[in-house]
Amino acid sequence: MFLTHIWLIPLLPAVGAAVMFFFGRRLQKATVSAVCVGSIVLAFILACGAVWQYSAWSSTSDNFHKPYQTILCTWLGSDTGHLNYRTQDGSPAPLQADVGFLLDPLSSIWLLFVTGVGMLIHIYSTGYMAHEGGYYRFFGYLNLFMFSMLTLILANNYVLLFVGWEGVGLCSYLLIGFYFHRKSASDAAAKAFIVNRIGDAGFLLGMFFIAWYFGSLRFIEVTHIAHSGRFSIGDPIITAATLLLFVGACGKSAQLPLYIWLPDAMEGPTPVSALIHAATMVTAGVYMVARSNALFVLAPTSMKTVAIVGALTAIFAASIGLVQNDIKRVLAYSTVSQLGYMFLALGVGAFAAGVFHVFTHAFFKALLFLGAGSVIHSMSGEQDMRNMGDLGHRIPITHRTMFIATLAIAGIFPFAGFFSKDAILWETWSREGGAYRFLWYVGYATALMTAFYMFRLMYLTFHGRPRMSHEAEHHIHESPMSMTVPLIVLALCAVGTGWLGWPHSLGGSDRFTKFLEPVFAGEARVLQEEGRTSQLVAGVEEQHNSSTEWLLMALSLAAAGLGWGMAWRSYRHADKGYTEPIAAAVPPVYDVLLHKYYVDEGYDYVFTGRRKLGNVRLGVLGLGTASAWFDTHVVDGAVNAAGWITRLTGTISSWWDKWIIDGIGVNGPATLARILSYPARLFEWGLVQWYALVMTAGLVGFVFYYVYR
Amino acid sequence: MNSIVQYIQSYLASDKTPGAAGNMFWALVYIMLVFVGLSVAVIAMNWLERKILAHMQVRLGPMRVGPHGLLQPIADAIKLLLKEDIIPAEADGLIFWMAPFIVVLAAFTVFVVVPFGPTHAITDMNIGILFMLGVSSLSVLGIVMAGWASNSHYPLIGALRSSAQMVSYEVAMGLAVVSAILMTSLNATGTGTLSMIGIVQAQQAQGEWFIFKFFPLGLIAFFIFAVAMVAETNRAPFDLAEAESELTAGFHTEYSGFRWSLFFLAEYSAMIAVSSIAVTLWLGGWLRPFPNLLSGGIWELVFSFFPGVTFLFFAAICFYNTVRMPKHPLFRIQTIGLAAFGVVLALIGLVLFIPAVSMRVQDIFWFATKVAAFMYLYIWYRGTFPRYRFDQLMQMGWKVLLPMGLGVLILTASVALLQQKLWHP
Amino acid sequence: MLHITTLHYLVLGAALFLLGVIGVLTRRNVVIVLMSIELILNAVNLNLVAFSRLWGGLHGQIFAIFVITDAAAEAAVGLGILIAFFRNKETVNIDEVNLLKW
Amino acid sequence: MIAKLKGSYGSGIQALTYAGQNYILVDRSLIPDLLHVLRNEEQFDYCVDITAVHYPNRDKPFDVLWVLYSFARNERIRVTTQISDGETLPSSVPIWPGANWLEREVYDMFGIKFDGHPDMKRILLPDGWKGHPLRKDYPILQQDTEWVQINLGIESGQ
Amino acid sequence: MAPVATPFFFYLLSGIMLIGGILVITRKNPVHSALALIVTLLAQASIYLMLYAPFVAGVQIILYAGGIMVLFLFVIMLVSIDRSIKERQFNSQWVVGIIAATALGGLFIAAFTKGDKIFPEHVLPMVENDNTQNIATLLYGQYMFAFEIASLLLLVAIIGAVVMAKKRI
Amino acid sequence: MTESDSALSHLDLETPEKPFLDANELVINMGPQHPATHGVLRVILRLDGEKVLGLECVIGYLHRGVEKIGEHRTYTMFNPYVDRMDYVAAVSNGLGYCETIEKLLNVEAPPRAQYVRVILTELNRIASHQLWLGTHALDIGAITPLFYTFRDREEILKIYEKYCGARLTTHAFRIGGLQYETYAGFEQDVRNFLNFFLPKIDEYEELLTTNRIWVERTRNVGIISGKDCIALGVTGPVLRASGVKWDLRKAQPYANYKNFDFDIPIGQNGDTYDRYLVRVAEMRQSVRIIEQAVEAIPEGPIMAKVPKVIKPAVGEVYHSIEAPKGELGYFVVSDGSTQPYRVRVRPPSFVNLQALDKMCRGQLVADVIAVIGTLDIVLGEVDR
Repeated sequence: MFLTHIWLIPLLPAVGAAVMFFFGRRLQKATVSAVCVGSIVLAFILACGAVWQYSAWSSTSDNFHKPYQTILCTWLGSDTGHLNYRTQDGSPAPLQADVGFLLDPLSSIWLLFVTGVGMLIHIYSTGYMAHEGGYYRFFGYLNLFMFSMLTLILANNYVLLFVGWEGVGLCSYLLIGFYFHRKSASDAAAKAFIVNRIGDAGFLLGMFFIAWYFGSLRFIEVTHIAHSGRFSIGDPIITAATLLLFVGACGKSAQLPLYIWLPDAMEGPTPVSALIHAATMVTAGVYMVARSNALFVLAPTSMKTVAIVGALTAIFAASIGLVQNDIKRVLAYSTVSQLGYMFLALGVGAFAAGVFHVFTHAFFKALLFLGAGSVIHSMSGEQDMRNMGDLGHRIPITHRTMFIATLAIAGIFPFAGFFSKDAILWETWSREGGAYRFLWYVGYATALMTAFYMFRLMYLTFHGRPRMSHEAEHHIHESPMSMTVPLIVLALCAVGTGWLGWPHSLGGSDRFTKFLEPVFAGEARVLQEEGRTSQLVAGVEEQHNSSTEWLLMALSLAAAGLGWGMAWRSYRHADKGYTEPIAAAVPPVYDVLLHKYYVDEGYDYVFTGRRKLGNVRLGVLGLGTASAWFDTHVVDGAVNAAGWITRLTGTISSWWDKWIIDGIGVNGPATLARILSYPARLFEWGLVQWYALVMTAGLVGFVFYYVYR
Repeated sequence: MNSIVQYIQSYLASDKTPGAAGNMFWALVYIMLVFVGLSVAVIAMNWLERKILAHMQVRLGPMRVGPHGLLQPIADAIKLLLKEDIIPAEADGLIFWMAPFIVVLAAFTVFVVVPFGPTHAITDMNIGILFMLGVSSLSVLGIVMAGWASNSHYPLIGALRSSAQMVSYEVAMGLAVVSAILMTSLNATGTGTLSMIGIVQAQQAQGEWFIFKFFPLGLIAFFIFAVAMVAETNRAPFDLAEAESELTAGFHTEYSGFRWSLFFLAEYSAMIAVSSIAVTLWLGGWLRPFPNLLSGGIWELVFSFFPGVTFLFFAAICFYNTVRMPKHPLFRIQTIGLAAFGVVLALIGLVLFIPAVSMRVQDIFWFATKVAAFMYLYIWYRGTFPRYRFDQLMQMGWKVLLPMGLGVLILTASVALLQQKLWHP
Repeated sequence: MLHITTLHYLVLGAALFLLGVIGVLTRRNVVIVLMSIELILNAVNLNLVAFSRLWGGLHGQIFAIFVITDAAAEAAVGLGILIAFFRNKETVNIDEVNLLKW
Repeated sequence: MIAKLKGSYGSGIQALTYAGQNYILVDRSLIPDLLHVLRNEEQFDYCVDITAVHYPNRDKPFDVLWVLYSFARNERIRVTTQISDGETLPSSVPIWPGANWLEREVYDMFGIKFDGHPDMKRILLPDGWKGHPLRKDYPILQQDTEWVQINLGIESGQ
Repeated sequence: MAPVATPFFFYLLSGIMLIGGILVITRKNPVHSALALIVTLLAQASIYLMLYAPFVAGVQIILYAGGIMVLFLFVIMLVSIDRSIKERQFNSQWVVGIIAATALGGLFIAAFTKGDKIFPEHVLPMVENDNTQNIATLLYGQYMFAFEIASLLLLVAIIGAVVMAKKRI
Repeated sequence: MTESDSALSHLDLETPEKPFLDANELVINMGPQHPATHGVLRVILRLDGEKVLGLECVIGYLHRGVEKIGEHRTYTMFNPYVDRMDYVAAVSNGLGYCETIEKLLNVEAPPRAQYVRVILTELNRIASHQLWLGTHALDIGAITPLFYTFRDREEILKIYEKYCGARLTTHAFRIGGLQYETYAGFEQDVRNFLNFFLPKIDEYEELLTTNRIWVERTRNVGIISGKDCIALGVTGPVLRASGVKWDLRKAQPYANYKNFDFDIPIGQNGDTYDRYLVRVAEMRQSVRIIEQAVEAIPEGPIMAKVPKVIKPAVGEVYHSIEAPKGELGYFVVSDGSTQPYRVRVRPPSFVNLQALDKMCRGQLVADVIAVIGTLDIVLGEVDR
């Protein structure tokens, strides 16, 4: 029942959104909340039911480990094949994009946490947005986002996934620009939209490659063909396709160099940051790469690119996060950094570990954002950590839940982050016999930084001396129930979800990886083959060198502790005008970090051209300047030259007219000139019907030719 | 001779409309019947509107000409026919002369396809509803011509307003009609029909009037049509082309006498025409109430009594009022007249009890009853509503009814599709 | 009487077409010129439907429907231009349409 | 209030009472200032009426009076001034827009002009009419026969 | 409804059409021209009925007679036509125009006489009752793309007309 | 000066937009004979399409020189003339005139006369509002309320007819009291009327108040703010609908209104709909006043001691009452003779009509009709 009507899950929020857009303006706030939150709660229940049924269904012998697919209809192209194209082997294939839904372990995980976290954030938003204008609009957008996201993760082909992909992009744009009267917000929205377009272009191209190369866009068929062994490892077309797909993922999941929109996206309301820019939408890239794992394992170059980009993003963003002062920006850079971790995991082939980190991250990052939102709420809109401090006992629930989340993200045992992060680090260390070991160091350093900036945030916000103004201090209050309850639920998840992936080395059974095995089974096989062919020690990961793993765990725990300690030392007593330790130690580095490596400025110089480099504009605007210059100097020059020549000829002819014609003939020349000019006049008479007459004459000629041919 | 009789009789055996059967004689007879019936209906409507409106407004209405003013419309008609037919000096004579005929022609031609019963229609076209919409839209031409040819400002503005109004509301109307046509395709073959008779038969086959189909979609579509049809006929509360306090009488300000009465005739027959469309599309046309639920011999019999009973009821009202007439020599003729009228009604009622007659006429009775309900609505609106302002009217047409119509159309289509694809694959 | 063949329709269409052409070529009133264009389009439609009847397919009728659609678009735009033109020049004579821009 | 006004304007103001109603008699020269003061400082924000009385035997034959009301104080006051024939008064339309038609009526009936009025023309009588009917030297049966003949084409309107 | 008395109606209707067409191009007053054109269009709709094309006939009535011609009448009333009625009706090149048209007509006749033989003698039978359905199937199937393009064209035309006719946007 | 400027700046209507290319600014005449101008009002409208850019009222078509006549009649003889100004609220006019002269004579009408005066005046207020409601609704296209209101107004006219013999121009009051004692059963008639009338108000409201079309036609049409009203001297229900709680019956009680308990209904937006609501509410308040007056009507004389020949001392008096249309004021100058030296009438309709331009700018032509209706002017009073 749940499984066959899986289409209801995305439909429910869509209905909610439709209700909001058509009738929202007239509805009471209570009704709006009831409709929107209700639809998500229903969707969550349906999702749970569907996953539960699926697990029962896929454990039957007939359908063992098969994905469940249901196709409602075909919306692009049709069975009669009007939109045919030729695949790479020359055979015609119909371009088919179905409204079809696919449920397998991978999408199950996304389905569960998207609806679950989404539900909590909806509830939270009823409290957070209670006093804002555009209440129905906000919930309409949120529901529309849920619809798009669910379409994205339940799609059974790339095209429908792309529909959801664009849908979430649109909703992200709308929600970032929710306070559209604020210039910065609308700018941030436009920025997010444009940067995402760059990635989407890559994704589209990649999709075309796949359609052309595989003749289908359905995941099941593509995976099947990829596993069939028809393609060699390192096939250049597949490499190109996967690289293009990864460009798309970079845009959506904010990886280098397209990460720049995410920090700016914090202009949106905080629940949006929590839902879209931390927990769900930004993981769409991860989902897409994981979904295409069968292709990626055929392209080692792409895998390496993914791993390296991921690792670089992780440390890059983490280092910026060290010095930011805006509480939401710190979390934003932290998100970028954690997404880097996920890609690192995907790149080294540890898909399950990456997905595991997505799962745990969704909970604790959502919790962090919601906590931050609660802090901002209690501070009446203040976001700068320099003006906070000593909030710990004034908003205890927020403080405690956020502390749990911080422990989780820093990787303290036994909180969720510890397990997922260690799984990634361990896989990075051990995969392919240590080929990626250099990235482990990057990841390790990132872990240290993560602990530092997260505890820096905690101390600056909740401990130290109060640094806010008096009236602000007076207004501090704990948030309402509708906000704190989701915080508590998420805090429980932040503790507990990690235990699903309790590693073997610690005596656990790692249920999570086992659950995902059907999806990544093929991937494991290909990797093994590759390992064999490249003469490396195969099956390192099979041996589970426990002692090494324990050592690594201890090291990362130590890093977390070290970061904590450093933060404690520096910010424990932070008072007004405290000094940043980095600024004190190496001011130039602090400066560079505070300005985010001047990347935005660089883009402004190089790509958009909003700023001049010396005297020259580069980028898009530069192109405009250049063409303007070309127009004034070259084109107009040519025109002027033509004019000059015309004038010259005019002078000559007038001279000729005056001296030669008038000198020679008296009446004849004028008549002659008129007769001579008549044919030319025929074409520019100015009487519209003359043109019609000429056309008719042409028609006469045409018919004449065909009659008396 | 014999062959002519055969020709005449041949139609009676067939189960078709005269047009479909290709029988010229009966087609002509039907045309005459419809024309006469329509004229009578317009006259009756004129009287009813005055009386009902008057009673709504706590007054009596016409009381002098004939008993309870029954002969008033006839007196008016005679007066109008005898009046001088003024054509303004500066008017464009030919067009001024032609305009009312075009309007009347458009309003009457529509009735070619109106199905008063499964066989009681002049003809049945397979593009019936399209034909009706098309021909009724021709009356805009007459209005524009009338307004322009009068060579006067008020008629011109009135004509522009009313034609703009009619053209805009036609769009919403068309959308509502399409959503009803979509419902006809919900059968095994999946093919719908545009034929008026086919539409009613589809309702019969599906066992429900389209107004209840996909509740509330059918109802909304019907509602859109019901609003648009009032605007389409320039009646209150959308009558601002005619009676806006600043436009005297709109496009027919300069008309008088016979030509004015043609406009009057056209307006009322257009009202009947659009009501017929509404009845056909949503209210099951000639079908009697609950034909599927309350079927069987007994119910057939009971329902076949309705026409006769109705006429007897009217006759009873006449007799009651006859008794209540003032006993005064001046009122003697009126009293007798009313009694005679009652007798005529009673006789008609009695004739209608003859099974052969009642079976044949029952369809027409139900159709006429439904149309009459609409006519009452028209009068009711006029007594109740203030007038819209022109911009509000346009806003209503384009910003309310059109989106609603589109939405209903899309929803109807998707529901129909879902019904076919998901629950009955 | 004669049997009516496709050729009859074609001749009728040709006659209408010629009337339209004459109207377009000779009248000065823009409105009438536009109406003559409608005549031409209708002549073409008649041919299309006649051929559709001849070959027993419906493609000709579909083309006729498309032509009617185009005629609607043409009329709307043409009359829009006409109104703009009239507003500026206070005339509807086609002779005065001799600027590309105003 | 009267005392205050007297203090600032001196002998130009006479405060009078009749039948329990207060009114002040003001010198013509004080009128522009005084009306502003009454509107802006004393909150007489509602100009109830402007009218005139004709005393043909007096030195300054016209009494012009403003009836003012203050919403804040719930109090009325009448301001009266005397002017001679042909003398003009400042228009109070900039002070009370509602004085527009009232001043036009005074002009129409008495021939007293107001300087700075946006549209100083007759209001109740037709534009070309001769004479000002509410003056005492205008008999009750008099009419502008010329105007009636030209405009209505009849001999007399009576 | 099988057509009856085809030759009679054909000649009647084509006569109406031709007279209407001549009136369209010769009347001084554009309103009269427009009315003549409406008559022509209605007669043509009837000819469509004779050609077993009821749907096209319906579209012709609704769109042409009911829509486009109303638009024409509207515009004629908006622009004042008094001046143009009093002016010269034909332009300076009317002789050339008529000659060109006559030449074209002659060539048409020549073409018909030459190509008379290419038409099949018997026209195919058509089933009228399915006409609308079949057209719908074709229109939403094979001609889907053209249909969409046509709708786009109409949209553009609407916007264009509004932009041009509106006083200030 | 500066402050008064700022008080007026909101009235400086923005100059109309310049038409694009062609100057098709249309000037049309509405009236003096037009179904929707309630008499012989002529309005010159300056239009851009259907939008009103500005308008000018031309009045005086009904000018009868009432003030001049007053100077040539004795105080008593002039009394019937005032009934002819606002002929739908004749009783109010008479009350104002009689009270002014009484003030001039320094007499006061006896209590019984005061009570009867209040009853008749409030009945008259109801009648005036009914007539307004019916015609206003008719202008906007609702034909039925007209018949309802006329039916109910008939009952009031019947009471008048029984009391003084006239239905419209009643001449009911005399200087110093009443001429006639009330007829037997007067109180019962009034009570019957009140019982009959209260449900009828609900009937009117049922027809209009929640009628969507009525609301759309009247809401946000002809908005005028309280500040503008005061600046333009607009009084009566129009002022109260703009949110100013001001009623002469409460602010400066005359007759014996201070003995009665009633509320002043006010509106918020100052649009046509609010004015409708205010007037309907005023009818209810009038009913309340009459109920109290009928119960408390005392026995006693109906005329004060007034000399046979009325010759007030030299002096001048301004007295105003709250007529159904607004503040109706009389300014009477006495030179000690039997005829008033000068009678000045401050007519509410005349002053209120000035606001028409302000209220109509930027609206559509159809709204002008609604606004003229909602101002409730009577041309007899405007032109006098």
